[in-house]
Amino acid sequence: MDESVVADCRRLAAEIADEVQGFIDRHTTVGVERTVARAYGIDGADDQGAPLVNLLVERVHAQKLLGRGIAFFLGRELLRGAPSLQEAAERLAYGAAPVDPSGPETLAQIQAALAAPTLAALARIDAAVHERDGKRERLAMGPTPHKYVIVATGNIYDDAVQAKSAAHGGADVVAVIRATAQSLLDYVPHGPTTEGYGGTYATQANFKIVREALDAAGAELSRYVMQTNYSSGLCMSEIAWMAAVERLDMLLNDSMYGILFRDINMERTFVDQYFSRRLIARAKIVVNTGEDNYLTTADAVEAAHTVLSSQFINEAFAHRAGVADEQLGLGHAYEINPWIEDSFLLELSQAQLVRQLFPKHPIKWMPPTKHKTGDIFHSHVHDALYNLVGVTTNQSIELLGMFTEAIHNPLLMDRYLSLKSARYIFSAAKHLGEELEFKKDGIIERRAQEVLANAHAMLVEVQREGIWDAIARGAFAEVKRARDGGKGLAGVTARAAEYVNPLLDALEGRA
Amino acid sequence: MDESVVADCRRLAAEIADEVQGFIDRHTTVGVERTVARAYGIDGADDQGAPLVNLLVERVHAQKLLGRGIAFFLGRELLRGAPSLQEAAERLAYGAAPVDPSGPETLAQIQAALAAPTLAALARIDAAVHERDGKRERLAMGPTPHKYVIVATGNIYDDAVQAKSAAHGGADVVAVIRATAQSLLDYVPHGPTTEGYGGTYATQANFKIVREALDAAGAELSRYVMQTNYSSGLCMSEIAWMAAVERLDMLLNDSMYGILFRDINMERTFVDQYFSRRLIARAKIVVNTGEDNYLTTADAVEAAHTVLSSQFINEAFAHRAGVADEQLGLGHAYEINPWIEDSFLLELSQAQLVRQLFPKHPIKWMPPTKHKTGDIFHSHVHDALYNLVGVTTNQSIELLGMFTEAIHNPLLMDRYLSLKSARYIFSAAKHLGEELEFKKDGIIERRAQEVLANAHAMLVEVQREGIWDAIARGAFAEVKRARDGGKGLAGVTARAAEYVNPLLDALEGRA
Amino acid sequence: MGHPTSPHLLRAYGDRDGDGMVQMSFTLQVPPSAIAKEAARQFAEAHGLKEALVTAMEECGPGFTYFVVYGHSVHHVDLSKIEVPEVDIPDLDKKEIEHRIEERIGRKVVVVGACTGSDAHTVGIDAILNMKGYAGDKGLESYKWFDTHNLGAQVENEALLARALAVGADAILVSQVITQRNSHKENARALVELMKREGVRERFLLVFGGPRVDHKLALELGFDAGFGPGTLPKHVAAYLMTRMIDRQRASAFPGKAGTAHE
Amino acid sequence: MGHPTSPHLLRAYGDRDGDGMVQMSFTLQVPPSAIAKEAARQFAEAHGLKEALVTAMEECGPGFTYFVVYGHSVHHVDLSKIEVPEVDIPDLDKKEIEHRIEERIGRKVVVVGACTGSDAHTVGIDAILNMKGYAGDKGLESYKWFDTHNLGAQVENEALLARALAVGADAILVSQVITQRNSHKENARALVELMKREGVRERFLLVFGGPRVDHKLALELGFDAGFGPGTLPKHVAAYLMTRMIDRQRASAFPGKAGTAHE
Ligand code: B12
Ligand code: B12
Ligand SMILES: Cc1ncc(COP(=O)(O)O)c(C=O)c1O
Ligand SMILES: Cc1ncc(COP(=O)(O)O)c(C=O)c1O
Repeated sequence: MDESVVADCRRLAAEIADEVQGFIDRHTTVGVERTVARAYGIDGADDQGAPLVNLLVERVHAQKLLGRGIAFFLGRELLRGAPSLQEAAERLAYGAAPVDPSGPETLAQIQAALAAPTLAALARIDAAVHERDGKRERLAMGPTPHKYVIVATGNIYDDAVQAKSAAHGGADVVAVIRATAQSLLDYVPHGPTTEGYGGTYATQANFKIVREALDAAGAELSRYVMQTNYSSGLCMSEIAWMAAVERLDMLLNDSMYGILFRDINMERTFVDQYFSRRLIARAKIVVNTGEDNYLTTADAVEAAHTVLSSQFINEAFAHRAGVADEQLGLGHAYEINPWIEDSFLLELSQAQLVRQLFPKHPIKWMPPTKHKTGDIFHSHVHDALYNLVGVTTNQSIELLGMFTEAIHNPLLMDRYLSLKSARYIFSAAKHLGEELEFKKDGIIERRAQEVLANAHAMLVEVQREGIWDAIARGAFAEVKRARDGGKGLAGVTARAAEYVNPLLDALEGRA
Repeated sequence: MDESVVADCRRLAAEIADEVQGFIDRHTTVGVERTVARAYGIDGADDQGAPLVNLLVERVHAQKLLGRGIAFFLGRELLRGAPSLQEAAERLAYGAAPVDPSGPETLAQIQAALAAPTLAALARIDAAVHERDGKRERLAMGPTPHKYVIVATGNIYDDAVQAKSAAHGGADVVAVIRATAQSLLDYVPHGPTTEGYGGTYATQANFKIVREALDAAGAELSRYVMQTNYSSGLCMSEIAWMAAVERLDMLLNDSMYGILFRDINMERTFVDQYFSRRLIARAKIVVNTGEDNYLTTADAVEAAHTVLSSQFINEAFAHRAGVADEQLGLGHAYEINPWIEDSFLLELSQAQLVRQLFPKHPIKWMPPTKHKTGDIFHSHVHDALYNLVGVTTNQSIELLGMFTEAIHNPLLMDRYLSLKSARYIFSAAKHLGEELEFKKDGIIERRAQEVLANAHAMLVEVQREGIWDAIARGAFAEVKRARDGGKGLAGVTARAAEYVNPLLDALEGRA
Repeated sequence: MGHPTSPHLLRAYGDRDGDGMVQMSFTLQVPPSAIAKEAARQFAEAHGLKEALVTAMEECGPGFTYFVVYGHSVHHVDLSKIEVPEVDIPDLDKKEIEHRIEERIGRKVVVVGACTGSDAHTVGIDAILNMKGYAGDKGLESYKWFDTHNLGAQVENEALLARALAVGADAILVSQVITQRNSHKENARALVELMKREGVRERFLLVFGGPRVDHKLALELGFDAGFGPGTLPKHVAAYLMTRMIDRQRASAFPGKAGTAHE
Repeated sequence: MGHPTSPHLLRAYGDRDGDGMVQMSFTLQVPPSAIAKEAARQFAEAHGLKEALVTAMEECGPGFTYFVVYGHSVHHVDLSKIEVPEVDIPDLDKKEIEHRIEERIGRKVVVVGACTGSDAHTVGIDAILNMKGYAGDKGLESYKWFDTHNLGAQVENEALLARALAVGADAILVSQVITQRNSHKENARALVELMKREGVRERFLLVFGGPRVDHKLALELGFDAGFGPGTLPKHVAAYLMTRMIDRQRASAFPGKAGTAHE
C-alpha cells in the first residue's frame, strides 16, 4: 500500500469536507431545530398525530425566523414566564398570536435561561452512555465480525419477538428496518406503530420496545445485544437524538444515502448530518455509512473506487463532527456479480483494502443483494462465501445476508439459518485471516492498488469541482442530483447573527 | 515438508506392499478366474440368473482344481475340440461328468490354444482406450476439480435420465452408486436392472446404458463426460473387466474398503485387487481409493494420519500392479466436525498436504457426510466451504456434497443445485490457490507437519507387524478384521505349479 | 405437449417418475419435542404429503421451531388445462425495431416511465429506459426512434400521468419492486383507476414491470402488458413498436383489429 | 399448552402470527416457461398455499424444471390432539444406573446388538454399545453391569436371534440406517415375526434404533422401544435398567404391573 497516496486521499477528502463545513456552519434546518426542541424535552403530538416539535418549528419557520434557532424562542418564552419548556413550546406552537419577532430579551439572558435545560439534555445522553458502559462491562460482547441482522415485520411487537429470537440465534446487532419511505417524512411518527410496509417506523416508543426486548434477551444470554436503526432522511438528527437517549448502539447515518437514493436535497442533509453526528459523537454511538448502496446501482467492479473515495470523504465529515474513528463504521459491500471469474478474489481484495485503510474503524460490511435471485438454496451459498471473506478480513460489523433477499423481508426462519451459517463459518475459519498471505503482485494485490489509485484520481477531481458539482454529474452511484433539487430544501435556512443553539455549542465544545 | 520423511514413508509402504505381493503372486480366487473367463468372452446366465462364469468356476473350484487357473481348463477344452471358448465353458459347467483332473495336454499346448483369445481380450480393452482417447481429443474435458456426482435411483433407466441431467448441470464424472450390499454378492448380476435399494446394480448392461447416455449428453455439450462405478467387493476384478471394455473412465477400487466396511476377507480381496488393477492399468482407467471412508467411523482430526499412511500403502500396491501415478486417485475427505474452531483451517491443511505429497495423482476428494444433518440449508453451506477448499488446493476429482446427504440418495434437484454451487465457487475462486501463501509455522502448516509425522510413525509400526496384523488390531478406521475372517475366504486358493493365466501374463508384461 | 384437451398430468419428480417428492420448510410456534415433530409431520401431511419425513427440527427462537420435511405429494396439475397469456413480442434486434418504427410509424414513440409510489427501486426501470441498458442490451434512451422520459423513483401516480399528458406520451411504463402486502398491486391498480377517472386510459399503452410482475398479473390489473425478471430493453421496445403499429392500423381501418405481424 | 381437550391450533409462522408462510421446492417434468411457472403455482396452491409465489424456476435437466415457491398455507394442526408415545427414561448418569442394576437386579444385563440385513452402517450401534460411546458419553461396553455383544453389521435376523438365545440375552438391540423404500421397516418387522414364530418374542426386550427411528415407529413395528438421532448410550442403559427392574417386579408379583419409578 502506497502510504503517500493514502495520505493524499485524506488531504483531498479534508479539503472537500472543509468546503461543505463552511456551508454547514452558516445554516440550520427544520430538522436540526426540531431536534433541539426534543432535546429540551418537548414532547407530544396533536390529534392528527403531528408532533408538537413540528408545529412549533414550522410556525417559526413560516415567519422566516428560524435563522435565530428554536432555542432563541424557547429561551425567550422562559424569560417571559413559561413554567417549563414544554409549556413554552405549546405557547409558541398553539398561541393565537404569531411569534413575536422582537423583544427586549438579550442573547445572554436567553442563553442563561437555557443553561440548565441544556445540561439536562446532555445528561440524558450521558446517562445512556453510562448505562451502556455498565451493561457492556457486565455482559460479554460477541467477537467480531459482529453479526448484524434486520427485522422488519411492520409491527413493532412482532419485531420485538423477532429481535429476541435473533439474539438467541447469535445476533450481536439487531436493526429494525424502517417502513418504506420514512426517509421522506418530515416528521417522526409518535408512539408504538403496528402498520408499516417493508419495515417498521422509527419512533422513540418503538426504539424503547426493542431496547427492552434486546436487554431481556441479553440478560438471558449473558451477552450484550446491540440495537441499531436509521438516522437518515429528513429527520436524521431527531432520530439521532432519540437513539442517543434510548441507548441505541449504532445508527445508519449518511447524507449521501439520502441525497442519492432518497432524492433529499443535499444542503438540507449535509446540515442535518452534521448535527446528528455531533449527537452521535457524544452518545458514543457507532455510525454506519451507506457507501455500500452505491454498488446496488453501479457495477461493483467498475465503481469500487467510488465507494472508497466516498469513505474518505465521509471520514472527513465525521472528524469535523467530533466522531472518533472508533465510532465510524464505514460501509462497503459484497456486490460483485458472483458469476464472473475470480469474483471471490476481487471481493477479498476490496474487503482487505478497506480493512487496512481504516484500521481503527468498526467497518460495516454489507452482503450480496443485487445478484441474489429467488433460488434460496444458491443464495445461501453466495452468503457463505461472503461470510468467509468477512471473518478472513476481520470486518467489524457484518450485516448477514439472507437467502430470501430477492423475495421478502426475512422470516424468522431465514434469519435463524443465516445466523447459523455465520456462526459456523466464523468459528470454522476463525484464524484464517492470520494464516494467509497474498501473493506479491497477484490478482488480489493488483486489484487493491488499482482501486486505491482510481479512488485517488476521483478525489482529485471531486476536490477540484467541489462535492456539490460532483454529485450533480453522477460521480457517486451513477445517480445525478442537483444542489437545488430534491426534497427538504425549503427546510434549510441561513443562521442569523443572533442564532442560538446552546446544545450545539456544548456539543462543539464551546460551552 | 520434510522430503526425507516423505521418502521414508514411501520406503516403508513399499516394504508393506511387497510382503503382501508375495502372497498375491502365489494365489488366485474365484473372482480372478471368473474374470479370466469373462475376458475370454464367456457370457450368459442360467434361468436362475446365475452367470455361466460362476457355474464354471464353482465347478472347478468344488473339485479343488482352481489352482490351475480356469484358463487351464478352457484351453484344454479347446484342444479337446470345443468350437469356441463359450462352448468350452458350457461343457465344463453343465457337462454331466465332473471336470477331468488330468489329461495329456501340455501347458505349452494350452497356452498356445489361448494365444489368440488372449490377444482378442487385450484388443477389446485397447479398443476402448482408443475410443476414449479419440473422444477426449474431439470433446473438451472440464477443468479440475472435476465435478463428480452420483446417481442412484435403483432403476438403470431412471439413472440414465439423471446422468444426462447431471451432465447438463456441469458434471464431469457420473457414478451410478451400487445397490446396497452388492459388494457381498459373489457374482455379477446379468442384464439391465430396475430394482435396487440404495443404488443400482453394477452390471455390464447397466454400464452400457449409462455410457450411451453420457456419450449422448457429451455430444450435445461438446464435453467429454466421464463414467465411473465400483470395482470392489467380491467381484472386484470382474467389474474391472466389464468397466474396461465398456469404457468407464474411473473405478472405485480398493481392497481396504471391502475389508473394513464390507467385512470381506483380506486375502481374498488383496488378490482380487491386484488382478483388477492390472486390468485397470491396461485400460487407462483412473482408480479411486477409499481412504476417505475411514473418517466416517474414526474421528477426522485424530485419524487424519491413518488416511495418509493408507494412501502411501495404496500407492505402493498400485505401483506393483502397473498403475501409473497419473491413474491413481487416492481418496481423502472433508469430514472434520464442522463446529470445532478452525475446522476449515484443518481441512485446508489436510487437502493441501495430500495435494503436495501426491502431485501427479488425480486425487479424489470426498465431501462432508458424517456431520451432515437434515437441515438441508445448512448442509448446502457446509458443502460450499468444502468446494472452496477443493478449488483452492486444486483437488483433481471432487465428489460433490449433497445438501440432502443425511436424508436420501440425491434427487434430480439436489444434484442440480450441488452442481450449480460448485460451478459458482470453482469460477469465483478459480485462481485463489495461486494467490495464497500459508503463514510459516501457522496453524495450517503445523497441522500438516503433525499429520505427516504421525503417518510416518504409523507406517513404521505397520511395516513392523505387517498389514495383516495391523488391520486385525484396528489400525485403520478403528475397524478390526481377522485374516481368516470375513466373506469370501473360501474363494481363495493357492496357485498350482501348472497355473495358467495368459491374460495375467500379458498384463504383467510377460507375454 | 399433446392435444390441447388430452390431459397432461404433472406430479412432482424426485428421482423417479411419479414419486411425487416435495420438500417443505416452515416454522411452528412450539418448542422442539417429539410432539412438535409429530405436529410438523401432520402439518405436512395436511398439505398432501404422504410418508412425510421430518428431517430437521431446530429451535429458531424461544418457543419457535423450524422444520424441514420431505414427502410424496399426492397432488398433480393438468398442464393441458393451464392457459397463460404471454406478451406477444417479435424477436427483433434494435436495428430492426428502429427500422420498423421509422418505416411504419414515421415518428418517435414517446415513452414516460417511473417507479411509482414510495418505491425507490430504480434499477429495474433504469435498466429498461436508460442508455446503459441491461445485460449488454442498450436501453430505450439509446434508440433514435424513442423519445424517453425516465422520471425516476417515488413518483406519485398523479405526477406520472400529468407528465405523460404533458409530453404527449404514447406509452406509460410503471415499475414496482416492493411487493410487501401487495403494495405493488395497489399502486398499479390506483393508476389505472386514476386514468379511467380522467378518461385517458385508452390514450396510452400502459406497461407494468418488476421482479414479481408477469403478463397475467398486468392484465388483471388493467394494464396492457407486464414484464418480469430478466426483461431486456429490446423486448419492451419490440412490444411497443408492434402495438403502436397495431394502433395506427386500427385507427386507419377502424373496423378491423389485427396485429402487425399477422 | 392448556387443557388437553381445548384446541391448540398451530399454523405456520413466517414473521407474524397467522401468516401461514411456508416454503416448498420441487421438480416438474416440463421445461421452464410461463406455463410451467403457472403450473408450479397451481401445484403449490393444490397443497393449500394461498398467493403462491414462484421465486425460482430453473432447468435442472433436459425437460425438467426446479421450482421454489413461497405461499401462505391454509392448513393447521391441533396440538392438543397429538399424542406421541415417548420412551420413559429416567435422567440418570452411568454411576446411578450401575448402582441400581447392582442393587435391584444383582446380575449383569446381557445385551446383543447388531445392524441387520444388508445394512452396513455400524456407527450408530457402535455409538451405543462400544466402549468409546458417543458425544462424550461412554457406551454400554464400559458398564460393569452390562454384558455387551456387538455383532456389527450385515447381520441376518436369524443369526442375531440365534446369538441372543445362545448368550441368554435380556435385550436385543437393532440398528437400521438405510431407509430407502422402507427397507428398515421391513427388516425390523421380519425380526419380530421371526421371534414370534419361534415363540421367543416375550423373552427379550426388543429395542430399535436409527436416524429415522422413533419410539412411535418402533411400537408400530412390534418393538418395545425406539431411539432416534442424538441418542446417548446412557439413555439406552437407563431404559434397559428400568424395564429390567419392571420385569423382575412383574415376575415377583405377577398380579401387579408397574414401573420401577412409580
Ligand atoms: C438494489 C436494492 C435496493 C436499493 C435500490 C437502489 C435503487 N436506486 O434502485 C436500495 C439500497 C436503495 C434499497 C432500499 C430498500 N429496499 Co431494496 N432491494 C434492492 C435489491 C437488492 C435489488 C433490486 C434490483 O436492483 N434488482 C435488479 C433489477 C435489474 O431487477 P428488477 O427490478 O427485477 O428489474 C428487471 C425486471 O423486473 C424488469 N422491470 C423492472 N421494472 C420494470 C418496469 C417496466 C416498465 C418494465 C417493462 C420492466 C421492468 O426489467 C428489469 C431488467 O430485467 C432487492 C433484492 C433483490 N435481489 O431483488 C431489494 C428489495 C427489493 N428491497 C427491499 C426493501 C424492503 C427495501 C427497503 C424498503 C428496505 C428499508 N426498509 O430500508 C429500502 C427502501 C426502498 C424503497 N422505499 O423502495 C425488499 C422488498 C421486499 C418486498 N418484496 O416487498 C427486497 C426484495 C429486499 C428484501 N428481501 O428485503 N433497495
Ligand atoms: C458413515 C456412512 C456410511 C459409511 C458407514 C460406515 C460404517 N461402518 O458405519 C459407509 C461409507 C461405509 C457408507 C456406505 C453406504 N451408505 Co452410507 N452413510 C453414512 C453417513 C454419512 C453417516 C451415518 C452415520 O454414521 N451417522 C452417525 C451415527 C452416530 O448416527 P446414527 O446412525 O443416526 O446413530 C445414532 C442414532 O440414530 C441412534 N441409533 C442408531 N442405531 C441405533 C440402534 C439402537 C439399538 C439404539 C438404541 C440407537 C441407535 O444412536 C446413534 C447415536 O446417537 C450417512 C449420511 C448421514 N450424514 O447420515 C450415509 C447414508 C446413511 N448412507 C447411505 C447409503 C445409500 C449408503 C450406501 C448404500 C451407498 C452405496 N450404494 O454405496 C453404502 C452401503 C452401505 C450399506 N449397505 O449399508 C444413505 C442412506 C439413504 C437412505 N435413507 O436409505 C445415507 C443417508 C447417505 C445418502 N444420502 O445417500 N455409508
Ligand atoms: C445510510 C442509510 N440510511 C438509510 C437507509 C434506509 O433507507 P430508508 O429508511 O430511507 O428506506 C439505508 C439503507 O440501506 C442506508 O444505508
Ligand atoms: C472404494 C469403495 N468401494 C466401494 C464403495 C461402495 O460400496 P458398496 O458398493 O460395497 O456398497 C465405496 C463407497 O464409498 C468405496 O469407497
